[in-house]
Amino acid sequence: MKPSVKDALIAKLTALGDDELILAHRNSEWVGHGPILEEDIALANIVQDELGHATLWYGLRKELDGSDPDQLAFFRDANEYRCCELVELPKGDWAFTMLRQYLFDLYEALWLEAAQHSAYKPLAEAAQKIIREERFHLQHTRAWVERLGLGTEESNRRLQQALNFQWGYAQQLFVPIPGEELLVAEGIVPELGPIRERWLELVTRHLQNADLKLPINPGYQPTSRAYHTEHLWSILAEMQSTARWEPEAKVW
Amino acid sequence: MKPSVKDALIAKLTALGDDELILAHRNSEWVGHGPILEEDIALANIVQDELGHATLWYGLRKELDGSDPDQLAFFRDANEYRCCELVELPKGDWAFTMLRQYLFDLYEALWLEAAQHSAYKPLAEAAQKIIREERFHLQHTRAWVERLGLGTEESNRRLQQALNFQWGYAQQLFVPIPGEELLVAEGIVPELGPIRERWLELVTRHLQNADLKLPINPGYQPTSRAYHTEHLWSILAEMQSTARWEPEAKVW
Amino acid sequence: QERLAEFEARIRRGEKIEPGDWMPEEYRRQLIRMISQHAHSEVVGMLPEGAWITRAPTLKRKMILVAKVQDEAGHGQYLYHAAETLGISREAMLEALLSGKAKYSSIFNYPTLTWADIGTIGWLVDGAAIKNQTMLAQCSYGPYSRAMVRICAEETFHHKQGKEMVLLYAQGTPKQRAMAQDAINRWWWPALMMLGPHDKDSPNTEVLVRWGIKTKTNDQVRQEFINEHAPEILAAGLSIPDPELRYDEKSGNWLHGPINWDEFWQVVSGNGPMNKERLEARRRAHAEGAWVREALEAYAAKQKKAAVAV
Amino acid sequence: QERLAEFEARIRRGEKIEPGDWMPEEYRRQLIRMISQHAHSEVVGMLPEGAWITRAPTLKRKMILVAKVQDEAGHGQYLYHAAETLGISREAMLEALLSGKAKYSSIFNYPTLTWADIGTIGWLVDGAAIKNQTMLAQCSYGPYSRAMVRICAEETFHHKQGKEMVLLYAQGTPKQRAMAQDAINRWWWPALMMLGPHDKDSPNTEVLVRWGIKTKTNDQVRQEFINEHAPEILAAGLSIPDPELRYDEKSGNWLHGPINWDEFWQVVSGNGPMNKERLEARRRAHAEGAWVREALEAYAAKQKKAAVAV
Repeated sequence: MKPSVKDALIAKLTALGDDELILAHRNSEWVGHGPILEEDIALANIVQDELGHATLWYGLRKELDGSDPDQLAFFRDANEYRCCELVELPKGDWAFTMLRQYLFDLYEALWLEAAQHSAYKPLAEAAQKIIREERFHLQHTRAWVERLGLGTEESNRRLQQALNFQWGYAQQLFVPIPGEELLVAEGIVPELGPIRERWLELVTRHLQNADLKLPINPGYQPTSRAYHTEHLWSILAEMQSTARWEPEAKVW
Repeated sequence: MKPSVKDALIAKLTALGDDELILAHRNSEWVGHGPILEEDIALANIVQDELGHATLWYGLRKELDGSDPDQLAFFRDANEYRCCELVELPKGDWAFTMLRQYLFDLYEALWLEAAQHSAYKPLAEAAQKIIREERFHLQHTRAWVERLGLGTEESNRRLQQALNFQWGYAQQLFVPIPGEELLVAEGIVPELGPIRERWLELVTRHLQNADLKLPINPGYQPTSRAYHTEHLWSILAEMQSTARWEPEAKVW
Repeated sequence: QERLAEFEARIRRGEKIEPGDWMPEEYRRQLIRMISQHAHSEVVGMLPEGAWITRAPTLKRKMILVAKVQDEAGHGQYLYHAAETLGISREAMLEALLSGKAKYSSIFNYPTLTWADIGTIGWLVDGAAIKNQTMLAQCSYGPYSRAMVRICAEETFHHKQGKEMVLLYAQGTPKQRAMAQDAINRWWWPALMMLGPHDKDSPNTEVLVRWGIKTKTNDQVRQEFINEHAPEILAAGLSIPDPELRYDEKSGNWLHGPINWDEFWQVVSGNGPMNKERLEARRRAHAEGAWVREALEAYAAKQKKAAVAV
Repeated sequence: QERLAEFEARIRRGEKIEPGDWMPEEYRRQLIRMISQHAHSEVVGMLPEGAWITRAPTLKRKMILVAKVQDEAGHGQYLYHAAETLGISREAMLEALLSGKAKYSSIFNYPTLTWADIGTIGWLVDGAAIKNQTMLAQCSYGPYSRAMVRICAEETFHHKQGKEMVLLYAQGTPKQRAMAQDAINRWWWPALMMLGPHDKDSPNTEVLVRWGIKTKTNDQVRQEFINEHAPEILAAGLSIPDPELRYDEKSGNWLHGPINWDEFWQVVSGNGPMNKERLEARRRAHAEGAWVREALEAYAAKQKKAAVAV
């Protein structure tokens, strides 16, 4: 692999892992506080899968540059993280969480489907391994969007409000990282453009069927994963607090 | 000063400073989010005074053992903190914050009044210096308790709920620290018993005048400042995040 | 009278009582009380541990902890189902929890202050729970007994993981060791207490034993717990905060000093360190979830109507 | 017509217009727009900095930051009062802010990502604000002019503190230096933009200058800002993220490269990084404070009634 391609792949894997880790963090804030016991279970399941995916992407990075996944997760500063801003937003209410999860799950499922054919075999295998989990999440959150959209006036209003807030942020999922074109050229990762088109089509149809309106003004659309929301610093202060409390620890 | 007395005084000054620092932290979470602009100003004022008091108490400790106040604040772990649990509780709604502040301010004003006569001159001087500020806070929060208690049904309900939650915790303000009896014997700090009696009398009268009922079952009454609520770890993770991010810094 | 005799004979023969079978009202009442308390304990028990998911120190530990808390939610679910077979609804049980009428295990009214508490809860609290649950797996009521078998298997796994963590930290850096010791100091006594008052202060025990709901008394179960855990803690190089604890050659038991029952009753009657916060957290989750549950009902009703219309 | 001529003559003579005086409707309209925008900017401006009070690295810095944010609340208060003298209520102004109709300074729609942002906001953002406010202290409307004099004095203090911080970190450890540079990189362009569009794209400027509300154009104020700050930043060993920036010997000015006005208009029209979060935070504070304001009114009404009864 050419060094420039390798660097881009390392950056891409980091972004993939960071998205999963931070989203898992936000979702895990619900555990024990869900609206129904069954949803505590379902969301805990999603969190585990997301942590599994983060571990997998960081693991692929490790094969390339030897970096330790736990070091990446617990000793990197906010400005070195490459998650998108969508996953950093506070968990909000149940509508906010379910909508974010749906928008993300659909993007991820489509991306993984395409990534199964990656020319980089470890990535193709990873995608094949986790696509089934992702389809299961998607089914779950897709159903929630429908239920809340078509439930009561209140639930529709909350979901619509979440959509208005998140729509611009969600577009960042389709912004390539610097150097991603190299990876696309080598067939290592799928091109984001066609995935976005398909995503837009499916999301639009599902949201409209659930009585929701796509916002006319999408609002802020982040264009670089180098910048973050004001929340990331606090997320990491909490998330890394135990690990950094005793950096001398050899094992946890 | 006998070493045992000095140790007790160091511990007492630490507890005094920790209460102010953590309470200031909780109050500062309101800044920019208050119900009226004027209250943002008033609460910011209280926060500044509390930080000033914390600095003063840590400063007195420094005279005794040379410890650096910023090190105490930003590099001590939760289990070494000696604040009471009342100040750690999340800020809650405006009724919760104002009631806590009132209960604390009255305790502090009474304590400072008595401490003005301390046999340890630096402490007596400190008490004389800050008692006026404290009386001003007390006036402010006392008025809020009256307004919310006698305002609407809603405000009375919220204030009563805050009282039911806080009453047991507030009693910890009057639990002596280990060795405090040595300080009382030397006339360095006032005895807490009589302060508590006076506090109870004034609080009871004011709360009853504001149409509130003292809870029949006070609930949990913490008896040691060695233990804390589950919140303190997170408070410190946030509060110490910048300082600990660059422990090599010589100056901030 | 005749039915009662037959019922007690079945129990003596070791038969399981099943949902449709006749049973004395008191048997039903005691079981509902115990099973719903047990279910509530699982649900409330998610809180002290759940709060540390966001602060776990490694990806692996984070994943293990989420899985554990998820298991607890699952246990809550089985147990609510088991109680429902006795003719009480989940709503009624939740209502009793939120109003403060129903109890849950006193142990969850203590705070989790450091990461070592997560290991310690797994080792000591789940360890104590398992002793109790292994006994209840023999219980005369079929659905409860079967739920216990399943739960025990999972708890045993949590217990192993918890023990592994504490042993690791006991061998770790000085800060890790101190953290582990501090956690043992705080959880040892509450773990002993969670197994319930001494037999002489436990008025329900006799009838529970007679009807095969319990097959051992609180003190017996507690002794088993201590006999297993005390030597392991000491072997790990950690100390136990009971100066009177000693091994008794004659009986083969580890004998403990006096338990602070005053603290126990305070916690049971609502004055433990975390009673208010735990109930408040459950109430808030329930209240904030109300619109979600309403939306689900409304959606289901619309779907039904649409289905009928077709 | 005659009145207008007299009004403009007063302004030419350098007299201040006071609340009771006659003024053209457009003068009143422009002032209400400017002063209320300015007030909103102070209030919204509390948010990006206020979030760092809980994370300040020393007790002294924490205290300074609280004091600064408090000053901003105070400035908001004076400015709302100044606007009220023109016949608009604070409620109406707040309503316009919360509904998204009224604007506030675009700069507060950028996030504060590290502690160095606090110093940088003090140095660059307050620095730019001061240039504008010093000019407005000469303004023809008395209450606005006097508010500006008072505010300027306090802002100058904040500016000094901010500059001191950034200079300190520029001399600090490598991590501190990097943090300071990163903050300058992120705030430089927004600070230039906050002084408003180029004169040719600023339709209000002409009438504002004629009526003595503004005495300088946006580009003039921006040039003053750059001339002061660019050499200081460079002298601190930090770089400025404008490759075309250069000192022009002839004019004595520091000339900047092209400004990304597209970004500016995006932010102004609601699409900046933090527009949604800022408005959301203000709305939430307002909504959650509703019961408090109602209680105050109810209490005041009861007091009044009691007073009458006596």
